[in-house]
Amino acid sequence: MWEYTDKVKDHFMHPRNVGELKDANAVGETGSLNCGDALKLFLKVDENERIVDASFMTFGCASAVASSSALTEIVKGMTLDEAAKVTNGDIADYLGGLPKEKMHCSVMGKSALQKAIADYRGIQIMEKPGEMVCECFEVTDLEIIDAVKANG
Amino acid sequence: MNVIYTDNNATTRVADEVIEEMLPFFGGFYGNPSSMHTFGDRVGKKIRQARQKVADLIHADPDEIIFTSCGTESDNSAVFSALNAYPDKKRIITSNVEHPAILNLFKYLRDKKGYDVVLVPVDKKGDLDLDLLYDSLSDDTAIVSLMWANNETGVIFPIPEIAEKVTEKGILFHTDAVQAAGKIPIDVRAAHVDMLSLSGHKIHAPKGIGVLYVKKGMKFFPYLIGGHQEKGRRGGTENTVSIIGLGKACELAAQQLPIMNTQVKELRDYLQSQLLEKIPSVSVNGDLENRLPNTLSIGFDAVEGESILLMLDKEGICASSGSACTSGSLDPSHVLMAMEVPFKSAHGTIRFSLSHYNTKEEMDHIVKTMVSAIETLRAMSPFWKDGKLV
Amino acid sequence: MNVIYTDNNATTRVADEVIEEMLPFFGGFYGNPSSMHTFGDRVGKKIRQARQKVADLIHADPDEIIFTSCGTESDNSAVFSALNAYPDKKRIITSNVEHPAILNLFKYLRDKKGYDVVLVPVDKKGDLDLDLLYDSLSDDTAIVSLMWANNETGVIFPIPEIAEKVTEKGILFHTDAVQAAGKIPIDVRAAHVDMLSLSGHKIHAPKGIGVLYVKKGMKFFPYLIGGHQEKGRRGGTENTVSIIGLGKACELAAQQLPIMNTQVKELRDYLQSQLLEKIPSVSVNGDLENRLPNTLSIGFDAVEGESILLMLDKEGICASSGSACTSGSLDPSHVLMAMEVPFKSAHGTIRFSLSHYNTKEEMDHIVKTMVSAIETLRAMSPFWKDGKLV
Ligand SMILES: Cc1ncc(COP(=O)(O)O)c(C=O)c1O
Ligand SMILES: Cc1ncc(COP(=O)(O)O)c(C=O)c1O
Ligand code: FES
Ligand code: FES
Repeated sequence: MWEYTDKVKDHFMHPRNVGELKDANAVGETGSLNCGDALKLFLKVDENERIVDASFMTFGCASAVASSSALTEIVKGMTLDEAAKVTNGDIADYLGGLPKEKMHCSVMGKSALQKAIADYRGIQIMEKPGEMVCECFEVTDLEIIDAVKANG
Repeated sequence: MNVIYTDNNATTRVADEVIEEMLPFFGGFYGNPSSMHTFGDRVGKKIRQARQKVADLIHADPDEIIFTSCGTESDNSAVFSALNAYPDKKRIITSNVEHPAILNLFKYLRDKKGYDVVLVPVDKKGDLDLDLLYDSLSDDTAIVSLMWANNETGVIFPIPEIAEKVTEKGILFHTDAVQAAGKIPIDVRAAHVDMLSLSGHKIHAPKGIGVLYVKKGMKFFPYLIGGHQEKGRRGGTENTVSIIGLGKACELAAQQLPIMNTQVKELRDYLQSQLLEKIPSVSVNGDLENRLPNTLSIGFDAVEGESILLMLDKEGICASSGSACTSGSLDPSHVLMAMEVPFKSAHGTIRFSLSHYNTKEEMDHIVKTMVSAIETLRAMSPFWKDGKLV
Repeated sequence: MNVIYTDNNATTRVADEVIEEMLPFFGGFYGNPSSMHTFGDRVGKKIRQARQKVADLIHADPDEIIFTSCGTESDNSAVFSALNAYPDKKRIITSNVEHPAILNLFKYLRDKKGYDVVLVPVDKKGDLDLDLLYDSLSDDTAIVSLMWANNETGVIFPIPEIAEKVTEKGILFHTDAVQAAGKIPIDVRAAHVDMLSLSGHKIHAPKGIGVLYVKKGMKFFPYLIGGHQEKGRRGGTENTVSIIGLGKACELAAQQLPIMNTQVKELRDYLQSQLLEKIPSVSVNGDLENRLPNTLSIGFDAVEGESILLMLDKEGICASSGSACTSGSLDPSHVLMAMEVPFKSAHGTIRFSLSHYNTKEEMDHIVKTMVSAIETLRAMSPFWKDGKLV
C-alpha cells in the first residue's frame, strides 16, 4: 500500500473545489478513461489574467484526486504567468510529498494547467522534446526524469 | 474499528484451530525431524500425520506430497522439473490469465531461454479457448500448466476434462490449484493431473508453506537442491510448524467445503445482487455459472479502483482491486485485459473474496459504504454526468 | 523427562520473545502486506522494521536483504543469480566441506550442466587450502562460494581475507553464513562479500525462513519467479509471521553475541575438557583455535555414533553424529572424510552444539551419560580390548 501523507489523505477524502465551474473561461483536459487517469481543470481568469476561481473533475487514484485538489488551491489568486511556473514538484510539496511511484499523478496536474492557460490565451502547445512514454497524460520521459530528479 | 475482511483470495486469517495445533512446536517440540533423537522424531510423527491430511484433501497418497515454501515455489518447481525431464521439448503451454508465478515464469522462459510459449486466450467470460488449446498440443510440448480457478474472477477451468486430453497425448499436465483448494472439490486421481500446486495461506494456514503434488511414478527433478529432505525432492530443513498447521488447515478445509458452497456462496450472491440493485452502471466480471463460490469481481463505470479501496479502507473494509501482486501501476490487471473488459469498468473493478468468517451484517455494511463511495467518486469524475457515463 | 538440547547447529528452539512477537500476526493482523488496505499495511510496517533488524545484525542496508524460505534457498538463489549474470563463465569454486545446499548444487551443476567445479580441500584441522583456492581463481570463474563456519566442526574460514582476494579479481563472492550468524560477528561491508546466506531456525527464529544478502548495485536474478514481492527479487506472498519473528531473533542474536563468546563458550570448553579427561582414546575434530564458540565435534575410538546417540537419547540428551542432513546411511560425514579423520574415530564422532539455554548441570549430566555409554559400547566392541584400541 502507498504511504500517503495526512495531507494527501485529507485532500482525497475532502477534495477542495470539486465539480464543473459554470463560468470558467479556461479549461484544460488531460488523460483518458482508457489510461486510467484523467483530469479536467476549470479556471476563471479575470481581465488582469489573475485566476479568481478554479475547480476540477478527476478520474484516478488517490494521488490524482489529491494532486488535483491541491492544484486548484495553489493556483487560486495567481496570475497566469505565475501559474505557468507551477511544477508538479510544487504540487507534491504542497501535499507533504507523494510516494515515488506516484509522482506522475502530479505531472497530470501540471499538464492540465498548461493546457488551461493555453486555452485562455488561444495558443497551441509546442511539441515537447523527448520520447512520449504516456500518451494519455502526454508525459514525456524527460518530464518524468525531471520529476524524479526534482523530487529525489 | 472492526475489520471487515473480504480479501481472502489474497490471503486468509490463520484459523484458531491451526494456531493451537502449531503452538507446541515453536518453543516446545522444536527438534529437527531428520535428527536421531526421540525429541526430533516426535515432530517427524506429526509431519507424517499432516502429510496424510494434505493428501486426503486432494485424494492423493502421502508419498505424492512435497512440502514447499509457497504456491510460487510449487509452480516454479513443477515447470522446472518438466523441462528437466524433457530437455529436448521446446514448447510450453499455459493461459493468458495465469498468476504471475506461472505467467512471468513462462515469459522468462520465452525471452531468456528460447522456449516456444503458447498463451491460450480466454473469452469475455474468462473461459478458456479449448479448441485453441487442443490444437496447440504438439509432440515437442514439455508441459501444459493451467490454473484450476482464477484468483481475480474466480472463473473455473474444466481441469479434469483438459487434463485427460493433455495426458492422453503423453504430455505432462500441471495445475495451479492455489485458489481452487478448499473452495471446490479436488480429486487428483479422477482429474488425471500429473502435478498440482497448493498454497497454505489461502486456506487458513500460515503464509510461507506450499505443496506440490507429484503423481507417483513420475520422474521429478528437485528445484531446491540440498539435503535429503522430502525424500530428496526438496532441500532445506522442513518448516515443521507450518507443515503441521497446514495439515490441520486441510482437515478443516475438507470439513468446510459444504459451507463454502452454501453459506459463503449465499453471502457472495447477496452482496452481488445488492450492489447490482443499488448502484447503476455496474457489471460483474467472469462466467457467472462457472465461478468459485466466494469470489465477486465487479466493475463500477467511470471511477477508479484505488480510490474505491481507500474509501472502503476508511470503513475498515479490506478488498482488492485485482491481483494482490501489484507493481505499483494502475493498469487494469492482465486478467481483465485478457477478458476484454472495457476500460470504463476495468479501472473501477473491485474483487470481494469471502470466507466462512464473513456475516450478512458485514455484507450490508459493504453495500452501504460502496453506494456512498461510488456516488462521491462519480461526483468528481469527468466521465460521469447526469447519472450516466459520458 | 527433561530434554537436554545440544543440537543447536541442527536447529534451535524458537525464543519465547520471538513467539510473542509473532503471535498477533497469525489470527489477528493476517493481512497481505502488498494489499491496498490499512490492515495489510500494518503488517508491511512490521516487515520493514524486521528487515532493518536483520540488516543490522550483519551491518547491511535493509534494501540489501531478501527474505527467502530457508538457507538452502538462499544458497541456491545466490549461485543461480551468479550463473545468470555471467552465462559465459564456466568455472565455479567451493570447498569440499560445504553444506549439501552448496555441495550437492555444485555437483549437479558439474554433472548435469557441464560446469568446471573446483572443490578446494581442507587440511586435517579443517582449515581451507588458501593457496590452492587462490591458484584456482580464473577469468572464467563465475562465483566462489565458501561457508563462513562449518556446521559439523564449527571451523571458521577466514572469509574477510578470502573475500577481498576474490572480489579484487572481479569474481563474485558468496558466503554461507548460516552457522556463523549469531555466533561470531558478521560485517558484510568490512568483509567485502557480495552475497551472504542466513537461516532463521539456527538463531531461534522458526524453520522455513531465510535471508539472502545481496550487495547494493549488484545485478540480481530472481530464483523464484512470480509476483513483485521483495522488490521483484523473490516471488511468493511474504511469510509475514516468520519474517517478523526473524527480525526479533536477529535483534536478540546481536544482544547475545557476547554471551555466546563467554558463557556458552565456557560451557563448551568445560564439556570438552571433561570428556577428554574422563574418557580415554578421544579426539576433538577441527581447528581448536578457530572454531565457533558453541560447537564440539568429538570422536570416540572403537564405537559407533548412532549407538552413542541412542544411549544419550535414553537420557533425554539431543545431539548429532554429524550433519542433520543424513540420508539414512551410516557413512562418516563428508566433512570428517575431507579432514581425513581416521575411521576409528570418525565413526564414533558426536557433535554437541550449545546455546545460551544450556547449563553447567546439563553438561555434567552429559559427561556422566557419555562415560557410561562409551564404557558399555566399548565392552561389546571387537576393536576395544584391555582399555585400548586393537
Ligand atoms: C552451513 C549450512 N548451510 C545451509 C544450511 C541449510 O539451511 P536450511 O535448513 O534453512 O535450508 C544449513 C543447515 O541446515 C547449514 O548448517
Ligand atoms: C492462482 C494463484 N497461484 C499462485 C499463487 C502464489 O502463491 P504464493 O503467494 O503462496 O506464492 C497465488 C496467490 O498469490 C494464486 O492466487
Ligand atoms: S493518476 Fe496514475 S497512478 Fe495516480
Ligand atoms: S549395521 Fe546398521 S547401518 Fe550398518
